[in-house]
Amino acid sequence: MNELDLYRNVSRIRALELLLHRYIEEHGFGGFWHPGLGQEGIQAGAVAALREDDYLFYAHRGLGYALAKGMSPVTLLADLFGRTGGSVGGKGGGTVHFVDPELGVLGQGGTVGSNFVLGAGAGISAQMLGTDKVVAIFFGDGAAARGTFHEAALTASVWKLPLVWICENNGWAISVPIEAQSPTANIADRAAAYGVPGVIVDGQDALAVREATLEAVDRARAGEGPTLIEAKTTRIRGHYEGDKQSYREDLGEGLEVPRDPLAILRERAAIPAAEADRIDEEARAEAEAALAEVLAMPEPDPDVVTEGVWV
Amino acid sequence: MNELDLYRNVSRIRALELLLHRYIEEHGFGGFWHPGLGQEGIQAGAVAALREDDYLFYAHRGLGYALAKGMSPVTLLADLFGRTGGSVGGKGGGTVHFVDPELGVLGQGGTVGSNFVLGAGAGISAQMLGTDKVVAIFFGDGAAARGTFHEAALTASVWKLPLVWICENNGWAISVPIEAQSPTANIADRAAAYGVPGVIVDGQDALAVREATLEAVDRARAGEGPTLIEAKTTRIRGHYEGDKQSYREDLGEGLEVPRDPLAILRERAAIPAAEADRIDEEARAEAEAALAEVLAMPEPDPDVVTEGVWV
Amino acid sequence: MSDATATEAPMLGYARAINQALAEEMRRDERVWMMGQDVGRMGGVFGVTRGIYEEFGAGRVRDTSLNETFIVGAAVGAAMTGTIPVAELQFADFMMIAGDEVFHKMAKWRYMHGGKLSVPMVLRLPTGVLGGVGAEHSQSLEALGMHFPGLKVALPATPADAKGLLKTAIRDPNPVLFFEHKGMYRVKGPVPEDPEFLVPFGEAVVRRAGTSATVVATGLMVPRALEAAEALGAEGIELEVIDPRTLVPLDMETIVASVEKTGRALVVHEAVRTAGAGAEIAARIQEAAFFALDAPVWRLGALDTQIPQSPDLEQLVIPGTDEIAAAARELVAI
Amino acid sequence: MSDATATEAPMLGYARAINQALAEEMRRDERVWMMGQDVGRMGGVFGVTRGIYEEFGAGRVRDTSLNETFIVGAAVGAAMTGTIPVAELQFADFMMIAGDEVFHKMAKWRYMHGGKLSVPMVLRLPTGVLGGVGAEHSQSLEALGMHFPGLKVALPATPADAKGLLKTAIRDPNPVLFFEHKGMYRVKGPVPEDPEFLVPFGEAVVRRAGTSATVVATGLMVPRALEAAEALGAEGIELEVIDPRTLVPLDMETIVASVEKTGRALVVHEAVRTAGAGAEIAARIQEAAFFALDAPVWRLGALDTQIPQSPDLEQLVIPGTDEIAAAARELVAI
Ligand SMILES: Cc1ncc(C[n+]2csc(CCOP(=O)(O)OP(=O)(O)O)c2C)c(N)n1
Ligand SMILES: Cc1ncc(C[n+]2csc(CCOP(=O)(O)OP(=O)(O)O)c2C)c(N)n1
Ligand SMILES: [Mg+2]
Ligand SMILES: [Mg+2]
Repeated sequence: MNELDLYRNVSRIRALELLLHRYIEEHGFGGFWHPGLGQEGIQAGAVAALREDDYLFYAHRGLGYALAKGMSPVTLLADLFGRTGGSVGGKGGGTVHFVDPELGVLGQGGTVGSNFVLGAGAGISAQMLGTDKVVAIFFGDGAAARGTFHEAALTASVWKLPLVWICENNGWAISVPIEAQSPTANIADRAAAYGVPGVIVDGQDALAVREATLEAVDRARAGEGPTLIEAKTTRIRGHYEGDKQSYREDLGEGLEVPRDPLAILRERAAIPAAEADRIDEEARAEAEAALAEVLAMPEPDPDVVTEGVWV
Repeated sequence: MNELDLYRNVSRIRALELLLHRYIEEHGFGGFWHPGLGQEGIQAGAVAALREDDYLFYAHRGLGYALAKGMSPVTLLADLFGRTGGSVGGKGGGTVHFVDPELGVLGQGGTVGSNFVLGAGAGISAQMLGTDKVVAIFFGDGAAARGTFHEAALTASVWKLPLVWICENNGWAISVPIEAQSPTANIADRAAAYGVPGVIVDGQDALAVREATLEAVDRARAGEGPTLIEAKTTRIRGHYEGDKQSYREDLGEGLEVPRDPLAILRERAAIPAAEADRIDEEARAEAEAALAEVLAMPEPDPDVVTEGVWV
Repeated sequence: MSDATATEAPMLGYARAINQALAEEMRRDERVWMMGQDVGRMGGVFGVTRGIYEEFGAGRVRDTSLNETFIVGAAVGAAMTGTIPVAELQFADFMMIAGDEVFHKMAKWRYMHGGKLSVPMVLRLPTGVLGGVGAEHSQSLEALGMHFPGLKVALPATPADAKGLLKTAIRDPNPVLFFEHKGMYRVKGPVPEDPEFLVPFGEAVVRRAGTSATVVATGLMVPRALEAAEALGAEGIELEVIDPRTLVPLDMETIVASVEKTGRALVVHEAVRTAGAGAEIAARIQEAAFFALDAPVWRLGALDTQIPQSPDLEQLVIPGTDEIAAAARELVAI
Repeated sequence: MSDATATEAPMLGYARAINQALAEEMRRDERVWMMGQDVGRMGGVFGVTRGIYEEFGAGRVRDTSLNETFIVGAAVGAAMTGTIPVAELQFADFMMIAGDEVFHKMAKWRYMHGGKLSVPMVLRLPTGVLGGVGAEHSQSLEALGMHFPGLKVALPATPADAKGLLKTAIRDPNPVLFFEHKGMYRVKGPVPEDPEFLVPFGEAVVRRAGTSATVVATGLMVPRALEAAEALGAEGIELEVIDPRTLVPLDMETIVASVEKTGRALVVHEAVRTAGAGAEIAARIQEAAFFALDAPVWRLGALDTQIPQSPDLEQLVIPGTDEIAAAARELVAI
């Protein structure tokens, strides 16, 4: 994926973030929306390093992961608003579940950190079936505390499973700051315990994230096992839209993104301002059109509640 | 505890090991007995560094931990054989549960590795009540793979809980060798991920184990947090008495203990052979007398099965 | 009895009532402390523990990370060594993440160790549907607490019971699973201020007297059953609505006495109907009152499906007022 | 039907029958693979998987460490990506260690993701009392599988069913909890060699015909109920003994038809009686056959206590043949 397309994805994610913020402020929202404002560079940058058929287990911080993997904003918003056009058939709501087997988007568990063991399993099947697919597993600094990480990481390393762990370290697990959760300065400092490389990148720099992820993906595909990537970033908004963040002094209620990944990418990729502005404009238009389309979609048929429990 | 008493404890544990081996070979055994033959130096050495009121969460590899903490062999064997004289009132059987609140012996979970989180909790209460008690948590190389270790270690380190983790690395988790379980050469290599000291000691050298543990205990009591000690040893017998070890090439069926902790201690502590022999003799006598006493004890009253479920 | 007392008491929300119980018990006994995700500085994701951290400080109100096995397991270890932890799992569903700690260590440690140790702790479990939190954050899992001996199980359906049962739970020497309904946190009701106000375990309360049929309901189903009963009252059907309040211990005497009077019983809960607490209660009713029954004991519960993430759809999965009324009407007609 | 076929078949142990099913299905479909503690080189701590590693190699027979969340969770991930894992937890109790993986991920992933993915896997669960393995290695937890929709639940009581149900489980596109009784591993019985021998899910089998009362028994309680029935036969009491074989799906038709004939029902399982599968079965029997019942539906199960570590004491906790006979005798006398 070239720089321009990468910029476009960062911009498309940003447009959805801002649009949803505005919409929810005005109309409220049924489920929970976990804004990823400011983390778009990690999501777009890391996914840019994946092959179309590689597997993705995303986190709950927005829609960027799946959008970058190729899912349409219409589908994703439909899942967010629990409409029929969504990938989970209207059962969705909030930032939890969307899926696209063709694109390798395998979903997420509502219990944060459950992706570690499931993702390892996808790696086992890739290894057994010889598909040379790689599994990208996104998670937050808080999720890294789960025992599932430890259990998956030890065996994934010994079995050389084709995994890439991408930690979006935004400094917070809801109200608990990273210092209260991690005895070490970096999540990547834990990599050595698992005999895997630990890489720290600037999460605001989508190109740096893509580079780091490409290296990890190559390593995984070559059968050399997992890599732990820690992308440093900041949670700009509350844990969920509506969170007052009373526990927090470091940031206000604003929407400004310090070290904005868009600005950094414009500069590092030397994208002409006019062109970048045009891309941003297209992204806003895409997002607005998608939302309008979704809000016009019918509510799901009540029968769906009992469908899909068993095959 | 002086060298002679340490030798005595190693010898007392060894005597129980050999006696139980002989007894079970002749008469069989109802529950499961997990022999600790060859690991006596770790159990006696580490516990020798504890204060009488320090807490102990032991592992399933024999009776040595609790014997060294001060419980009587009669009580322990009674628990092993499920007799009334045992500390769990005849509900016991096999190497799982014995308890002595006065001596800080707080028990063990049957699910290996559950001690990590419970032990951390004992550390929290010691911290809250200001008792300056330390918690010793024994576990094996296999148990170290449990997610409970990760979850407990991260928070115990941040909260500076007074814990000492003592890993008896005997190279096996039932039939699975350490290389198939650990991506790193040593379990202690994981300490850095938790921001705690990782110490490797020769598990056959009871004095070295005691030294390492003393340092860790002082550190914990001083409020400086946990230490991870890895004591290298070898599992001489099968996982449980009766395990044929078909999966194993490195060792035979014998009872010889390479690098015997007794021999090493005799030499390092310069204990006159005559005196050491006398101690061994007393230890054998103690073990035999204890077993005889226990086998004469009545079976528990059937009513005990429903006692103690609720307070 | 809570209800008598309750009627003259000031109105308070269910969440505030829990908050009061926590603060009062922490003042009364300094061995009582709290641990959980965001329970401290933030005052809990549902605001239930607001102000507790400010009053009691970081030593007794501990924010943890995403480590459910630690939250429960460490509470067990701290409980057996002289303190009284009140641990919170952010969602009751997370019991399954710490299943070994909840159903083995909490429930069995005392027994396995010959009764020499006890585990005086409370595990607070925000339960039930909230609106859009989905299949892994909306479940009602109280039945599991009945199937693993060693635990006690409370599920308050009113603010007064939320306060009184939690205070009793904290003073109980046994481990208690405390299911607080997160969909009821804002419900208001009279809550006694007396710091010695306790609601005993194992005492069901008759929420409404009636003669046509007995409805045994728990949690969110209590207000729904009462609404249904009011509706049927107009039709001359008088439902007796009983809220057990604790499932372990379970007050079968009150339930059986009612069924012997009415001859009909309907058990209603939000949990999945299949193998839920209602199955045990229904089985025991017919064991104890078979010859007094004029009709089979019926049960209503969640369908054999997951709770959909959609806030609109989730209500279709659990029993509603109309469904309860319809079932009761049909049962009475048998 | 298994039993018909079974009678002309060679005698085989329950553990060997499971071993045969595993080997046959792994030969039939190379997507089938195994994972668990000591299932490979050692052939399992109970010897159930002996020879599988030698035949299929380290790629398809994977020894894991002490990582139950990995064993189950990785199986779920591998199942949704084109393979068919047969994972083993060394003891059924360990489901609680991997509770989130078993009851949330295995059971709900398909539904939560709109039915776009499926989770074709089997979780093998050595269950029940063995003799001296204690409170955390002896439990019967099959009822949990009924309370979490999305799972199927099998509990074979004979070698033939052990083989036939496991083969069906492996071919089922849904996640299956397979409870194999570790106390029955050495029990011998006729086991068909036909590699297409399958025992269908949801078909109960009448193990013994009778007219006096219906006994619904599972797992180890099936042979005990049959023994009790033989004993009572001498007294002119003819028990009809039904083994559901799978709890999800559950064949209530066969059970209800029998109860409508006998008018009396006793449900027996090794699991804790309170909130066990028997509660659901009893509740459903009286819902479906209330007016055919001459007496309440009774249940026998483990006492409200833990399984003591002592091999001598553990039998006092679960139903024995004499207890079953006594209960049936009393029930018939009502
Ligand atoms: C196992 C589990 N514990 C707790 C929660 C509640 N919860 C949801 S998100 C979250 C914080 C996660 O923090 P982090 O992993 O850093 O991701 P972030 O929200 O910062 O993107 C918590 C505690 C959950 N969903 N699952
Ligand atoms: C959680 C859990 N998983 C598996 C088991 C079965 N098991 C008992 S001991 C053991 C091996 C433990 O190995 P290690 O920790 O190295 O201790 P060792 O037996 O070598 O002393 C296993 C797998 C168990 N009891 N608990
Ligand atoms: Mg975070
Ligand atoms: Mg070992």
